[in-house]
Amino acid sequence: MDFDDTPDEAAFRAEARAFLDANRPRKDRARAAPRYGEVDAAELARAKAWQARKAAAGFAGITWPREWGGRGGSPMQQIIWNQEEAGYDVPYDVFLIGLGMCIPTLMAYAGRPVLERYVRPALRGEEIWCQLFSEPAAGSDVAGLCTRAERNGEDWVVNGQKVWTSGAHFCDFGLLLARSDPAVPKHAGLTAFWIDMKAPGVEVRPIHQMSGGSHFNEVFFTDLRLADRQRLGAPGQGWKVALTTLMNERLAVGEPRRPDIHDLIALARAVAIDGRPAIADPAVRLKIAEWWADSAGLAYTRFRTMTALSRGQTPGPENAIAKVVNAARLQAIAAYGMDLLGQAGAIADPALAPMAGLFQDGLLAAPGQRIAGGTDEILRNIIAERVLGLPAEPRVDKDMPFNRHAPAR
Amino acid sequence: MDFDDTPDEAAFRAEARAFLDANRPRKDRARAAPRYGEVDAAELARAKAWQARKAAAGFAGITWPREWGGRGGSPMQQIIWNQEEAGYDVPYDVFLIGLGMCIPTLMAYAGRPVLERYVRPALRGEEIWCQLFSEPAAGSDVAGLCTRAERNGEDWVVNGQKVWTSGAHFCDFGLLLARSDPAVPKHAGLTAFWIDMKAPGVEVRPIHQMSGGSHFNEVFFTDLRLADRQRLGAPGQGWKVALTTLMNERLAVGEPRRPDIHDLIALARAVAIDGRPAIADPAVRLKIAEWWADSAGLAYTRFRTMTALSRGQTPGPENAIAKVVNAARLQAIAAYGMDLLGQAGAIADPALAPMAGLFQDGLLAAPGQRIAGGTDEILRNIIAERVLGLPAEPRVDKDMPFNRHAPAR
Amino acid sequence: MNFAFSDDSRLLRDQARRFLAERCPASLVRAALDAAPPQAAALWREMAGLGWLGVGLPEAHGGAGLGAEALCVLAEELGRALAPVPFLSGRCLAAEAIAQCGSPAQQAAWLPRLAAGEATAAFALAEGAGDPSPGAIRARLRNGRIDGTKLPVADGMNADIAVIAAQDADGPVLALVDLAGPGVERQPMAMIDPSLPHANVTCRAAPAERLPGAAGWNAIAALLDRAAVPAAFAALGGASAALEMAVAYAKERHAFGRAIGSFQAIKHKLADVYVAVELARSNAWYACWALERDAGALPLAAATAKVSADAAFFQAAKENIQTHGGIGFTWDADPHLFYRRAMLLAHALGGPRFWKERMMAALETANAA
Amino acid sequence: MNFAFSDDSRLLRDQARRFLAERCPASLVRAALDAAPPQAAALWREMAGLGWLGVGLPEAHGGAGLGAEALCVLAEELGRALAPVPFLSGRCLAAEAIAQCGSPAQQAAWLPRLAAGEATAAFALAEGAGDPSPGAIRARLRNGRIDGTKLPVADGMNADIAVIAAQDADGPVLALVDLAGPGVERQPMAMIDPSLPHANVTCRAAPAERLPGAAGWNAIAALLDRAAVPAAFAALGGASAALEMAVAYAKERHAFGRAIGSFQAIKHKLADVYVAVELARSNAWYACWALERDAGALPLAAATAKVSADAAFFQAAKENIQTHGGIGFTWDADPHLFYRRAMLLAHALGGPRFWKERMMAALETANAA
Repeated sequence: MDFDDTPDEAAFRAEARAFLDANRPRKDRARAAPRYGEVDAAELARAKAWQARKAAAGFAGITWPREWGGRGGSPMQQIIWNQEEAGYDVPYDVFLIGLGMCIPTLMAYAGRPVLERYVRPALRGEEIWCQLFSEPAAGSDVAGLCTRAERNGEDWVVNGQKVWTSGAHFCDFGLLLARSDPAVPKHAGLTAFWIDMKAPGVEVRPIHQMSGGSHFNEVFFTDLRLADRQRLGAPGQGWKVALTTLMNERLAVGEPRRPDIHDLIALARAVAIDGRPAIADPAVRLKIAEWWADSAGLAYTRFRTMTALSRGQTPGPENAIAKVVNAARLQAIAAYGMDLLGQAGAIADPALAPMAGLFQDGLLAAPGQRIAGGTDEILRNIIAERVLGLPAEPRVDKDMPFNRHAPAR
Repeated sequence: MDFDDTPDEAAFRAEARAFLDANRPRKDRARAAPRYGEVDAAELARAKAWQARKAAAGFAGITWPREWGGRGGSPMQQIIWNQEEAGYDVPYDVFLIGLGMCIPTLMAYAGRPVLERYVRPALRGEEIWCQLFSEPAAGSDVAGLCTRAERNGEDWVVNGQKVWTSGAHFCDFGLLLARSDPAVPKHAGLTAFWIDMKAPGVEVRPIHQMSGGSHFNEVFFTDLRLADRQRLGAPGQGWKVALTTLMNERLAVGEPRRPDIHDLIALARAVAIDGRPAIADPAVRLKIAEWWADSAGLAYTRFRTMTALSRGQTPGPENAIAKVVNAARLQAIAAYGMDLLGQAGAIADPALAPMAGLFQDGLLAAPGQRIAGGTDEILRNIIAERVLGLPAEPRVDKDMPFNRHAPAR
Repeated sequence: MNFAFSDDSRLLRDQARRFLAERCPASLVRAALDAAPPQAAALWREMAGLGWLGVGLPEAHGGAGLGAEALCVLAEELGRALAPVPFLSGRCLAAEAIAQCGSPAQQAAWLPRLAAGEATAAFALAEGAGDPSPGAIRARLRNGRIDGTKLPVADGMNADIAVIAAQDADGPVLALVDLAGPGVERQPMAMIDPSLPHANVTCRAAPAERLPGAAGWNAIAALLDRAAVPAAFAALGGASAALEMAVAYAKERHAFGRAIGSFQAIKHKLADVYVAVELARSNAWYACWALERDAGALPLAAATAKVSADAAFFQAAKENIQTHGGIGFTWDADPHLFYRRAMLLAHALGGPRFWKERMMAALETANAA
Repeated sequence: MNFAFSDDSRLLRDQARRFLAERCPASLVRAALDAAPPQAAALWREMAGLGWLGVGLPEAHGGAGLGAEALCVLAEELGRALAPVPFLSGRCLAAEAIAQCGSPAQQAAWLPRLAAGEATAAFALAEGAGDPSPGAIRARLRNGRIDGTKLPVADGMNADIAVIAAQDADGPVLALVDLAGPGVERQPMAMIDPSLPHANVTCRAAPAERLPGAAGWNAIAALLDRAAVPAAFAALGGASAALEMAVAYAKERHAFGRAIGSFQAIKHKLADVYVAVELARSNAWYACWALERDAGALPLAAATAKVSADAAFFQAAKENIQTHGGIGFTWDADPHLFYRRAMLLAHALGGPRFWKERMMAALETANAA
């Protein structure tokens, strides 16, 4: 075991840090908290500018081939970049889904002309991509989706509705999964496409979240025409394409959302219980210790993943672990932070609540974290079935033609 | 709401207390803990003597009809008796299953000659009854049992094996559920009987539990012959009979097993942390407070049940609540008590461990509490389906003839 | 022994539930998130008309002549409906303080008007972060005038008067302040549940009149104990409603070809919520009895009920959202209304740590162990 | 960066696992519940023959020239097999104490014999209820003689010598005592896991020889930190094995016409155990690195690893029994062996509260927050 950089890694880290120092201020935890909310026009512009600058300097798509504008670097370089960038005040990453999930899927299934046209602008932050899988009646059960894609001569015509589309309101293109054959079992009747989000027949309506922002959207398709060249994979192979996309989701291992254990420690130092800092109270210490053990465990699990990645191994279920632990802990830490504030715990006013309302914001965001990108329940299924090898549940719906299912409600 | 006795209730309580004072010493929590273990011959003799004395004084079968030796009293009188008896040092109740479950089932399904012969001796503690339902391959799934009962002329012949039979080694009679027709769906092919545990063809083998004792048994049947008059209910109606028995199980609401919250408080007063009683430590206080809230909630839930019973209502799912909360809390409290003992937590020697090893005994008994009489998982199913009305899981086995099932392992 | 609500109380519950189903639908609560809607004020007046605001107050002063059971039944039903009205602060804290500690003149001046809904009163104890304690009161009462800042104050923007905790020469006291009078400045403030508006109230030499019966911390603590009981019922009502909503959705919503309520992950989660709610219910009932009959048992019973109900409400509210999945996380769906209210209630009279410590102190005092 | 065990360590793991699968089956552990079986002593000798007892000790004194990784790998595999041998007490506490704090003469006298399995040593810190602290040591060292009672002492009946914590004029110290010598009385005592026998050791003016490097509480605490790392690996090994046993049973056992592992109640329970075990594994790995390379990081890393692994082991062990249902609760099935060992390990170096507090103290010192 060795936590030190190799000379090559150290050189790359120094290069990354020099670039970051020259371009961004350091992050300041004590300053106003990142609010869980919408990305406004100004933030979007900042995000695009930052992505363009990273791409120009060779820090976007670090592991991508040079042919597509990447650096052709190693997974360890990507990890080092992520570690370094996390220390700086950078705009909200609106490219995560596009660059982490959509473009890799395109690379696996689209023809060369499509890649020539779309990969570089995406990497430079000029065009943003979203993922259009979930539907009102197909959340956890993605393969239960109803949006129809019907052949019409050489083209396809799409009608239906998607939901929970992150960033659809500022996206240019999207990856669509639709039902092309309702007469076969549910997983067999799907086809994947890429679409232009600005095309006629696409309507985006932001969803107002309980946490205040509108990061997610409903997307409606009314006679949206797609050329057959927008198809990804063969007709009926859409589920396979979707699995490629979802597997790439695992690579995008994120930091835990705030308030995290460090924020709780900061709060416990700042507020008093019986005239002493809360962190001196044995009950508070016990809580912090237990969360610290989990937080440290997750951080070191990420190191295990990085090491595996750097050896060219495919990432395992670590992201399922991280998400299931982080989301529940976020909710618990946020609630406990409010508890430490006593009678003022329910104050959400950022001017009055400690740390600009970070704990109250986190409490309102936590339920979404437990749902979006795989619910707690689905993630436990994934761990149990794909990691531990426990048998799947008997499925009443799996082999039945989709159009003979009871209507999903 | 009124926690005071009515004049009638007060009179009965005084009568009960006078009888108890005259016959038993008060319970002393500080004395050696009840060990989870076997009932030896001396304890069995004490239990029988105490039951005989109660029966003679009219305090056994308080709600049973006078015709069968009961008092013909009210449910509230039974409750008052239970409250009062709990304050005294009485022998282990070996009659709970027989009088609480088996005899009531007999009363519902057996003919008068059977009742004339068996009810009074059971009530006087002269004969003890057990329940023979579970099998090695049919634990939570009781209806999956394999023990065969085959017609042989006027008689039945039983072959097979039961398991987890509480007290079978000291029981005289038992309630048996067996498969009489394997060619029909599992719930439809069962028949119930009462049997003589001393008959040829019945062999009882105690099971050595992880907690040390041998309260449970395996019972083997080899060509056990039963007269048709030992049948309860019609052939194939055994599941219905079993449900009667299991419903009566709910009436037998027990006290939480020890160590309970009171024991934990006693321990926290007795041991020191940093030179002060542990109960002064805020972390300890927080733990105790949370368990206290649950313990009090269960105690008052029992009052709600008692009130419902006293109004002639059938008891609801309260016992499922009590068992699911008590078993998990027993495990948690036992482990936490050991934590308070620090480096001495793992000492199980009753001469050296505080409170005669109550916490260590409880820790070893707790896993059984979470399993016996319905696992945590089965109880949550019962609450979800029977109380909340959530739909059952799809069952692959329910309508298939039993002899076409995959062999249970 | 009889551990159940009286027939009268059950009738009152049925009446309240019908009334609130009509007058306080979720749409009204949702509207109140943005700004106090006129229907909320109308609801309050109608509640006064039904005598609800006078429940438990002396009949001589406009009270309705009903006791703790009625108060708790109403609190539970208002909690179940998430009614955007200041019942807890106005009735259970402020009016209760005047009823318990006010002079006959103060009672005669205010209780009839409060019971009739002609005036409302706020209760101002908190001064920002920290749990209730004598030392946490820094506002000062000198020569009939109060100086200090109180926040959060429920209903502080709207109320006519406030019962304010302050230190005088002898220690903590309660005093009446005219909120529209001189020396009072109020600012609205955002709470996690905006449907019950709160204010930041600053007094600068604001004229104040002591409640003579409220001398010392124990009198204030006793008021908190009394208020904790209806507060627990409010949380219990919210928890029950959130559980019912989750169960209904789990029966109706299908995934993977089955109602999601047939999956053990959902089934057992909701069974756990049910267990928590029923334990909280039993604790709340006992506290109601203690409030009505046994002052000695009240501190422990009230704290136990409050801790139990707040925890059950939070659990029910968060698992209701989880059961709903994505839709449960939207502004336009109802589950977040319960989640917000659960957190508001859990901090309204001091946070969870405060009530657990109060429970332990009472447990040791009662020698109940 | 490279956060993985070396190839050498992986080879050692494979070798150890094969060896223990053969020489330390569950039947041996079960036999050890009643009385130390001869096979356990044979196992210990074979371990010595393989050089395992000298891992991490100086080569000059019979050590095997391997470092912390090897020590941790062995601890994990021995933990996985529930080996009824005193590796933690003998190697990781007593021999470690002599190696870290002994004089050259003491090291030369004892380490080669301990490494060769020719002698065993116990470590006697605890004196009944309470967690490790300077004040909890009441045994006294005066004029080269110890008075006091130590319990529980792992391997105390069998060991030849003991490293005993006592107070001398300057504070806590460690001293070597010949357990077969004068003034020592030992009594076997029942532990929750009888497969690792413990004793109650009373010294009455027993001749003792100070370890010169162990002066003051900090030296003792540093030993506990060092031992906590292999202790965490032992718990991790047990947790992994208990989880694997539960998963295997859940695949095989059928109820209601399905493998019980297809029910979400079982599936999600075991997923939660898996998560706990993997977090514990990561914390243990980091502590192994700190033990090998970074003494400054050790206190926080060791405490974190210990807390995490003990909690994971208890969770895995109890849910393994639960997954097995009735059979899991019998003496003759193996699940209770893990449950007992989990509780023994969780208290062996101080209980969970002690290590959580030690974690917090290190966290504050490290200013890691």
